[in-house]
Amino acid sequence: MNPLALLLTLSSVMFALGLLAVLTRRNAILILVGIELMLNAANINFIAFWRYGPPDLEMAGPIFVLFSIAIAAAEAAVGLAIILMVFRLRRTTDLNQLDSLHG
Amino acid sequence: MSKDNIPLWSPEHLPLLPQRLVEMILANLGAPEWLVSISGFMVAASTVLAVFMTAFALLSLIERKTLARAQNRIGPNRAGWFGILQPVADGIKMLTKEDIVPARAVKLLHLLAPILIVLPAILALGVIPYGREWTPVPLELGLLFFFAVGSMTELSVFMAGWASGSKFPMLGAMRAISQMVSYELPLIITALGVVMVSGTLSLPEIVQQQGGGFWHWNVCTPWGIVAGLLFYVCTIAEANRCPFDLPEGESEIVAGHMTEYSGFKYALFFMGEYLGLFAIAGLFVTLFLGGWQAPLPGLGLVPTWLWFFGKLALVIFSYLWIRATFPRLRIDQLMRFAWLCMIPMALLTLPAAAIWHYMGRGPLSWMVVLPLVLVPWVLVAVIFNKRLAPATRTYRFADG
Amino acid sequence: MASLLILSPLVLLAALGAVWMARPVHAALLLALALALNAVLYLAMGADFIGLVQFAVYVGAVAVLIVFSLLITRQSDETEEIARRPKALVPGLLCTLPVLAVLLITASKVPAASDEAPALPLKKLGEILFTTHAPAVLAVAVLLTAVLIGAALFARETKPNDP
Amino acid sequence: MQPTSANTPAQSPPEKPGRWMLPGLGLFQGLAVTGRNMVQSFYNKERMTTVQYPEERAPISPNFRNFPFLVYDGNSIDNLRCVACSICEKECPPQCIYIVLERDENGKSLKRPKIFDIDVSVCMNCGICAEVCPFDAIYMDGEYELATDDRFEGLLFHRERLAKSADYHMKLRPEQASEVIARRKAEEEKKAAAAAAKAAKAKADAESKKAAADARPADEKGGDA
Repeated sequence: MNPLALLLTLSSVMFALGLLAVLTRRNAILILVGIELMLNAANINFIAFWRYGPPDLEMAGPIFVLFSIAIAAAEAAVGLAIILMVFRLRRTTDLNQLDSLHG
Repeated sequence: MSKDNIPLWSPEHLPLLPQRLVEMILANLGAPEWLVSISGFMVAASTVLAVFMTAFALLSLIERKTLARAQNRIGPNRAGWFGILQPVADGIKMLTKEDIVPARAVKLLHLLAPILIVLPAILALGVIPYGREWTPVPLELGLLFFFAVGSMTELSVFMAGWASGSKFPMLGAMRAISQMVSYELPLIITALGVVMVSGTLSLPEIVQQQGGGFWHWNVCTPWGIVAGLLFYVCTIAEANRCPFDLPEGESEIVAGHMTEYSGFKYALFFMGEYLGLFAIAGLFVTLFLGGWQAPLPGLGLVPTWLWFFGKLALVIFSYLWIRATFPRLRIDQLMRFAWLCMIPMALLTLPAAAIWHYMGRGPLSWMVVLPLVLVPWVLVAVIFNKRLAPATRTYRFADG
Repeated sequence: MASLLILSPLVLLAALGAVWMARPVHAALLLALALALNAVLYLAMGADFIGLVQFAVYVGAVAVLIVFSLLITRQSDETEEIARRPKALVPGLLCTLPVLAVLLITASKVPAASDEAPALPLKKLGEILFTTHAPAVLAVAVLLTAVLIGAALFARETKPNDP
Repeated sequence: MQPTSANTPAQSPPEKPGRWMLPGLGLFQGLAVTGRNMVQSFYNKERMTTVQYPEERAPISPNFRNFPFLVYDGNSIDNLRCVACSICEKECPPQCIYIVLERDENGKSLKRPKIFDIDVSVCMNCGICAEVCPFDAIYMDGEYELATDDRFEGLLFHRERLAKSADYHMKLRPEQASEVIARRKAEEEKKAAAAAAKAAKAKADAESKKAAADARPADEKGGDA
């Protein structure tokens, strides 16, 4: 079993787990956990193709992963700030109860 | 670095002696190659651990004696000759104390937290260059490894606080984390200045570039004075030392996140704190005080690791001195000082270092960079001193 | 190759734990473990700079941030059985399984891996980053400062008198 | 060496807050103070406030009082000054003194306490017994090393344990003891004088009575002869 295939299965299962978390969790913060997992799965793919894929001198994979890590950190920060504001207004982070727009 | 032509007994290679002895013995016994290298590495790691465990024991005694001397008293002198066995006594006390785990505690995390506090400190100690020949792990990304591992302590502090179940540790943990996070920022920014000037992340390389006399050290540069001072203050905050020792402020919240620990786990916390102190002070010496470089060029005879440990002793003595003098900061003063005063100054050192570097590092660059750095420093100090310093209170009855 | 075989099940276990755990703080801590093992995976693959950055940023900052917000919103103690209730699980699985199937099929058709390990020279990485990708780095810098100030403003306790 | 606070150098009075000082200098002044302490603690002897307890003992202050003790004159425990009048037993606020008067076989009081117990775990060292004792028999002790390992019997001091000689009292509290001695001597003389006067008066009565007696038989002899 070549390592590239192994890594791709790993990242796809991780992506699926992240998606499952996002879909089934009620607590907003744990949805962020799911998003982090999905982002990490994508990063694994980049590094797997950089390491085992066709050689490229431009190091596109690692550079892309650097940007993705920075943006994931920024996204987590803003997401949590928004969740804190929502919690301060509605006293809950349970997404099912945040349904004032349902009309 | 071929091992055969280096004399075995030269003082410079003294710390490497056990490692090379074991490798030589195993090689003679015909052990496989990977076993020799692994055992050599294990022995190298254990020498570092042995050195810093004895340093930890000694420091706990020296700290109490220096604090005592600063308060006109003598300090522990009962256990052994001049109190030299006091660490042994403390160790026995810690080991024999009952290890109570609160009922509401999450057992696994409660056990894991002290381990995860000592682990990063020891990992960080492995990366610092102690002598010209003695760098336990000469990583090419030494500094990044140091900060990556160092930032793990926040998670273990949280685990310690949350797993103890009760509110005090949780509050202590939150205060400790917010302090460590907000002081890690200026720490990394000032270290970035050094990386920018020396152009590499590997610590032995940074020390190599500070060779020659002490005027080559990073601290003797216009931006280096400011960056060094900021880094020094951040090391005090990062190691939770005196003016910033809010997390385990005895008078406020019992013992912060360490409240529900007793016996050996409590000793592990202190070992983690002290080893972390050695690691971060070692990094300060490496980045700004020229690591194992001799202060004057002519001192070739003295083994280089003596210079490193001499400087480390001086820096740690200054921590003790500061602990004997300054009161503890409140959480809001601490936060305001970090965000409104330290981070702007730390950000300022980066352009200063760049200008200094690209103006040829000569006296001209000194004249340009020094005012660029000192003027905002005094401005920030004067402006913030008004809002930072507590207002002078007027007492109605007590004579103020 | 051997290290990958050891590490990948561990990463998956930690990720599964992060998804499945009832208590939110356990899930967050297991996420931190999954991210740390992920960093070790990068180191095992030779991308040491990326591994250390991942460790510093994710385990050092993001995991602490998530756990901190769990504390602040006082969700850390309520157990949340949602992950186990079939009413939520079935639609979730219905969506994820086809995605998983597609990914696994493509993963199996991938060509043989080339075995020579490319290096990650730090200086070259720095040059590339700040020459060809300079605009992208500046954009990310602006984004991060905006996020720093924005998040601080969002989370600030709005005193009753000012907006 | 009296460990009062006089030997630490008098702190300079804090300057008026108005005087502007470059921020940050205050830090170094603080460091200078502790630095001076650190350096001088090695050679400046009267700075050091530490008393190595078991070897050296800090002298107790004059009116330090701990649990009471009974005074006896001379050197044997029998001539205790205490006459078991148990005024102190009645006056003691926590009632921790227990006295039993010694009586001889036919019930006559011997003006000596057979049992004199003080429960030290109850006594609060208030010194009221020493104040109310009319016979200067009980005073407050200065001994503080009274640790025992048994909580009940060990803390119930009996007569033998409480009794201490008058010169111990003189050594413990010289001026109070000398005052007591002087007062007792004065009373002795007054009593002796009174006794002498009484004796003289008694003798005088005796003679007058005898004289009267001699005179009376003379009348009877005169009458029936």
